[in-house]
Amino acid sequence: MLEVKNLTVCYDTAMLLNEVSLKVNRGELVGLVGPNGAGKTTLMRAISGLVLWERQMKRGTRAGNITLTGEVYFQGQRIDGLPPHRIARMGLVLCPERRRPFSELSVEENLKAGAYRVRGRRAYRDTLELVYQMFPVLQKRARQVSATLSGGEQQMLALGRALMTRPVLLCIDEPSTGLSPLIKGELFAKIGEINRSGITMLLVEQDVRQTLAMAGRSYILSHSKIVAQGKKDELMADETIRQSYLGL
Amino acid sequence: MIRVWLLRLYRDFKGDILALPGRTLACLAVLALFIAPLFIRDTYILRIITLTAVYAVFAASWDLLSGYVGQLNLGHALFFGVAAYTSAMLNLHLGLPPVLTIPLGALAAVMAGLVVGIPCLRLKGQYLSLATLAFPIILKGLVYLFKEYTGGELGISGISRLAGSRLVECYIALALGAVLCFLIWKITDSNLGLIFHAIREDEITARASGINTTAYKLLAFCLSGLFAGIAGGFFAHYMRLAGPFTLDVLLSFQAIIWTIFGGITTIYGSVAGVIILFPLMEILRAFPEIRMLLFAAVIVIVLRFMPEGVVPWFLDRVEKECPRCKERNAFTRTRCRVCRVSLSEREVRARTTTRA
Amino acid sequence: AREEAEESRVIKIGVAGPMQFVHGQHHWLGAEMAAEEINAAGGIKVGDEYYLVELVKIDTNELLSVEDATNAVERALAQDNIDLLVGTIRTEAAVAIQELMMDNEKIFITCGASLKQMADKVGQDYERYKYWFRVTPLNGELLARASLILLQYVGQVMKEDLGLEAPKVAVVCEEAAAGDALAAAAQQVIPSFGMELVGIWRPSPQATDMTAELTAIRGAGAQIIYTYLSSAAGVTYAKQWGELQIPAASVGINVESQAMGFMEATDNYGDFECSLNTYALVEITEKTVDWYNRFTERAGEFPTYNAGTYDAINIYREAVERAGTLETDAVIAELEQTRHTSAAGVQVFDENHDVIWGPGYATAVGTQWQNGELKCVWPYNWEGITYPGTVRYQIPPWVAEALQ
Amino acid sequence: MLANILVTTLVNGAAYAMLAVGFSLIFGVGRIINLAHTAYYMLAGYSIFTLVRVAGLAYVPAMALSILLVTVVAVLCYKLLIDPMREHETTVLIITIALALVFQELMLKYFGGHFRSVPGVAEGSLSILGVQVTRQQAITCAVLAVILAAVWLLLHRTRFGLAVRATAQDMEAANLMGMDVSRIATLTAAVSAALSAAAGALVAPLNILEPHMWLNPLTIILAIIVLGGMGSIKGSIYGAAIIALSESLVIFLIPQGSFLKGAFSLLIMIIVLLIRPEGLFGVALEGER
Amino acid sequence: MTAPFFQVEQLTKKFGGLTAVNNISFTVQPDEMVGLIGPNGAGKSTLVKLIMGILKPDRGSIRFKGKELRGQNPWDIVNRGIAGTFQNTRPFRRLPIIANVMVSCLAPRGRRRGEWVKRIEAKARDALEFAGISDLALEPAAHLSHGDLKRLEIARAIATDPELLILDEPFGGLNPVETELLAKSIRRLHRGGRFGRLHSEGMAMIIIEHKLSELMKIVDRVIVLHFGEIIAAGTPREIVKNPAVIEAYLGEEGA
Ligand SMILES: Nc1ncnc2c1ncn2[C@@H]1O[C@H](COP(=O)(O)OP(=O)(O)OP(=O)(O)O)[C@@H](O)[C@H]1O
Ligand SMILES: Nc1ncnc2c1ncn2[C@@H]1O[C@H](COP(=O)(O)OP(=O)(O)OP(=O)(O)O)[C@@H](O)[C@H]1O
Ligand SMILES: [Mg+2]
Ligand SMILES: [Mg+2]
Repeated sequence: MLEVKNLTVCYDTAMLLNEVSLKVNRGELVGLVGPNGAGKTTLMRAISGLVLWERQMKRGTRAGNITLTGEVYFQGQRIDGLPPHRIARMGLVLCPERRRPFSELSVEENLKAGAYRVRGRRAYRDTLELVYQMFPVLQKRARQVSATLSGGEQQMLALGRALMTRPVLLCIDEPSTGLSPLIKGELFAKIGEINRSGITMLLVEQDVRQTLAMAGRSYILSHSKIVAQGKKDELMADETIRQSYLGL
Repeated sequence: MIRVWLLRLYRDFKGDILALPGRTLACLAVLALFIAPLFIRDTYILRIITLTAVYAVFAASWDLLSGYVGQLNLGHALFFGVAAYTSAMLNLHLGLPPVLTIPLGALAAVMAGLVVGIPCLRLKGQYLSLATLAFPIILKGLVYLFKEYTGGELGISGISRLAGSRLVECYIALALGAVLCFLIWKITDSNLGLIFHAIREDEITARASGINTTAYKLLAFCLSGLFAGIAGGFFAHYMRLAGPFTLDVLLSFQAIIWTIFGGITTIYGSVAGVIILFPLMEILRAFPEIRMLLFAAVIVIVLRFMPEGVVPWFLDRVEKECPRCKERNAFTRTRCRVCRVSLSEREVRARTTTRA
Repeated sequence: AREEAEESRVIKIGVAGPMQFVHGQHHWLGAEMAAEEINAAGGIKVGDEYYLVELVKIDTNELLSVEDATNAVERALAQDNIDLLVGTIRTEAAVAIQELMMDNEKIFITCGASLKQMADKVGQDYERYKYWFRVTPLNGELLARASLILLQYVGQVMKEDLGLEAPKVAVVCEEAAAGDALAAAAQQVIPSFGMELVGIWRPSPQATDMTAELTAIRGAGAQIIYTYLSSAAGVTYAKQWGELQIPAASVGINVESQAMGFMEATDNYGDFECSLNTYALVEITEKTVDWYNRFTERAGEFPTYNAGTYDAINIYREAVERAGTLETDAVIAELEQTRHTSAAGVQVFDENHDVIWGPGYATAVGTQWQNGELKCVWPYNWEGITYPGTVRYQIPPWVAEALQ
Repeated sequence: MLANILVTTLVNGAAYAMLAVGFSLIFGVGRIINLAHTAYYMLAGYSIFTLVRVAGLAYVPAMALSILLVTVVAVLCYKLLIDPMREHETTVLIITIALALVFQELMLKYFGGHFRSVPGVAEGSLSILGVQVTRQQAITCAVLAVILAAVWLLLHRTRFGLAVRATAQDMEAANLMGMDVSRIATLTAAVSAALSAAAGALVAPLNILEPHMWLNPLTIILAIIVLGGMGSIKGSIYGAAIIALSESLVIFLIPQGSFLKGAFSLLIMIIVLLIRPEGLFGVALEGER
Repeated sequence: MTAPFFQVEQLTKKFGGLTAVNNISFTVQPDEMVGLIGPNGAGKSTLVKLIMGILKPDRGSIRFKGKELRGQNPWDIVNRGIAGTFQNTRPFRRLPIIANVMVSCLAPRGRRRGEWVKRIEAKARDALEFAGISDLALEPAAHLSHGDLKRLEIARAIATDPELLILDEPFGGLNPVETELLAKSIRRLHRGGRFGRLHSEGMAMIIIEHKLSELMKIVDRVIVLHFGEIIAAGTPREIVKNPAVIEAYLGEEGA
């Protein structure tokens, strides 16, 4: 469903991704783990078109000196070079790092904004119901301005908003940060559920143990490169990987 | 002793100035500005040079407040005007000489900085900008209201001249301009400048870092007022007139145009902006009908392609930043002059896990 | 060498004004007419040599920037070597330019700015300011006097025609230096005219809307509005005055109403606006009608006081010819002796180098738009003067109707 | 007197609000201080003038055509000059000033520094509460009400409006939701310019046409926007009312100081801001971390 | 009896109808390391903001070394000796990391020990080293990844040389390896192990964290917040067994 071939991203003099290749098949839940600053977020942004969009926004300055080479295919169609909103409309949706709510809009409006592309009131209602069911707190806070939510609540909102778009492939960047253990447990259960309901997922997570357990396959990104990939057992089998990257 | 000192100076000069094309050019430009008047007897050109120097200080002071501290001031002419009026009144009514009236005028501008700064402390971002826009207009209203003292629309004329000849005035302006701009630049380069940067970037974080943002913002208003005030006082004595036009919205806009054209948050950018744009406006007198049109068009077109201003754009062409130590190097170099790292290679940024 | 001789026999006259605007265009046209006439006649005769006049157009942009104006003049002084400067309109700029010209010890004949203090300076510091003269318009104080007499006359007509006892007067006086003199004078004099003052409004010259003022004036029950408006506000005022049918005759000074485009600018609502003026199509002097027509034809505009550059240059020519030299002090001495018959009257300078007003001198005229035509309505039996061609003031019909 | 003050406030406030609402849209929602906003207003005025007085069109088609024309010009300017600079807030500021100057000079060049008047929809005056107002003013009030309602509905009741507000908060996140941020921004700019042009059609006939006519209303609408709170349509109305009221008060109560009306209304603005730094209806996120 | 080192008394903060912090009282001793936990939206971050002076409490008092902090400006509080990190990182985006930290060193408290301006950079570097991002010192903060931003936040806080350090989710965005390392450093900091030239004494700490396994290892005492109220307090061992806490916060598997 998603195929990344030799993706290289450079910001001015810094190389953030170095010949990264990765594949996500339909219905899979793929994990992506790695240390801080490895380039996980950058990879997600590149796939969803934000890197190129950033280049366009910052053109004419040094910060806009961004190069992106390599190919990205989504459902057989080449998407590197497409603007992010087109990619999002194709069903590849990113739930961004640091949550990024529309801060002055209320929770409900945020969710409505998520459903921007969804046609029909029925579909909207159903998804909204689903999200509220998943995160009851959001319903309680529906009228609150989203910037004033607590960290965890914002995280839930970000996830809910991403789900509102009815994605085909959902990329989630660090969904569990800031969630209490209770909610976090539930969240992972839900993610698994969502995945089983037919939404393919690419999951970036810091909780390596959980991720590896849930994901069919996982990639390890370090130093801007994919250093290893495989099923949990395969990765765990390699002693160096286990110690230096997974800490298990 | 002296030789060692001179040698040191030479080494610094070579290392810090000649090594970078931007700095070399700036030095040459300043040198040229200082030498040129000696050969020019044309009072008109002397006048342009003088006013350029005055406006350079004015623009730089705007940059200090707006570019560094982020208090985007749309009414900067207030400081200019307050100082111009104060200097003029002191000179005319009390007969004080310009050496006294200009500093006193600047002091008045500092007060104006406080008067504007205190109410503006609570305001943020665009609210602040638009509020500052109001102050010169309000003051202009007061100028008309108390015309016995301010001369109303006519302003205060007939104040004394700075010096006997245009040439001397020109040199005073140049010296003052060079010293003040350098001073402003030094301020922004110091710890104080760092705090200013911090306040601009994020006031709340600055507070959480233990910075008394209130005091520093006020300080910035006062400092900016001080420098703009010196420019204003000088201007009044040079024109021998302080009128409501020193409070014009368009004068405030000028400072902004100059600075942003040259490059905001750089000080040298604002100075360069004045040095380019002010004489340009005079050169365009050759086309009186479309002068303003050309001027505006130049700004639009230039900024369209150099959104950060002319100077940063230029520096980006002639200088490269070392990816590792962030020192700047002339574009001709292949290795960094400080850390010797290759300038053409891309650095892989990410690091391994084991840290802390 | 011959060429050099030719070249040296040129007098350069700077014409300063905001050339993009009507004011500056009149400055320029007036000067151009004068220069063409002089050159056609062979030039200015200095001693026994003839000097051609060369005009230097100085676009001062003064309505927008005073500093820019001084730069432009300095440029003309330093690079074009002008011998004489005529023009300027905005008071602030005129003052700055006056200082600059005095620094450079060059003759400066103001045509446009009416500030009295400019002349006072000549009295205070003759040595410094002797290079300064004014041809048009009258200074602010005289304008006030003349326009108040115009007001008195209109009041008289109102009393006669409508049987009013003591007409109520509202004063609308722009917040400008010249306006101060008028406001002060109006306050003192209006009661002595047998009229009643109901209020003074001082809008800003930049005002873009006057409905509030006009509504207030209507509320105050005014029957005459005495105006001093020298800026664009005058157009707004007149338009809204007509459109709102304010039941009060409007008289005084409204500079914009002197322009030919006034009717169009006010969408014809400015009809019956009456203002003091410098020129009118009546026989002020024997020169007036001819010159007025020529100017109108050329400019497609009625001459305003800014066109006084024509007179200024001619006055200068006469002075130079009488002096027989271009030496400044001698020329100034002759200028002081000027007695020049111009389209505006007989121009004589007082001891402050300001133009003298009064019967037999430049009197100024009152003009009124009457059904879309600009007519001269004053002097009408004032001090025995009625210029041939003058008509009686007409009360605006809606005012007459409302006050009957 | 009271009736006079109230009616004057109403009609002038309507004219101001008319100018302010479009500005508020692009300022509050697009985060662009578009100082060329009133220049569009001027352009519309000149365009109507040309179409009616020179080309001989009737008023209403001229008005429609002008709004269209100005919108096209504004969108072009936005696309070519402002959009590429959006990251550089201050540069946008200057570009818009320069744009306004360009328009000013172009008008000066083609129409000269003459004063002209724009024909209005209706001529003459009528009486409200015993206060005479021009028909044009009355019409402006009515149209303003319609426009305000329309803009409010657009922003708060349509998908487009939601997208506009979301884009204003976080462009990147908006992108991820499938919103075409650049198209949305362009449309916002277009609507804003159209509103400005509509103001040109309605308000310009009240005043006169000249190439510098953009500068004065600019400071007034800036004051209105700040008073009302960024991006709040309701705020623009209240802001306009407060400014118009303070001006009327000056004129009616201290006629000698009429020239102070601008300074006084700005003073009011500053006082309000001191009490409510985020404007009357702005959102304050105190202590947001 | 001497006044407690740090004391919060009956602190209350309401947002409209919602009471985010409800009548909370607790104390912290100078040698203590306190964990603050609670479900999402319990009011933990609000409490931090109240202490740091960013929000104004409706009621109650906050005392530090006997002095009332309520009503003080945020910078005064920092200069008294309390530093905090916040859940949402907000760095000075365009400034280099080192400059971000130097700003803290420039605060009156940072300079307290008569250090010169010249040493400020060295001090800032020490703080960066502690947080583990000294190799990025010259990068602008806008370029940092999420995890590194959290580290920067910590560096910024400790550079003010506090006596009480409040960390709001310091481990958020770090992976297990990194969490463990950072936890160790924090522990060392608390014990007064010298980090660089900055500290000789340890500091008291309040840590808010959802990663319990790490938190419980390092803290002495845990306070549990729920709906703005303290529902339990005690040693980590007690807390994980507390049924109320399990129900509200830990869930079955978390326990
Ligand atoms: N604009 C930029 N210019 C230069 N370097 C950058 C830029 N943005 C990010 N980086 C660097 O690229 C690296 C990768 O960042 P990225 O955000 O992708 O990491 P990450 O794997 O998501 O880390 P984390 O787990 O902390 O979120 C980081 O080291 C960061 O410093
Ligand atoms: N300005 C505000 N207006 C209204 N409600 C607010 C405001 N700020 C916070 N809240 C609410 O107060 C509650 C407490 O928020 P707080 O940020 O303190 O939670 P927290 O304990 O830090 O949660 P988390 O673990 O998710 O970060 C939340 O429910 C939040 O929605
Ligand atoms: Mg990341
Ligand atoms: Mg929190």
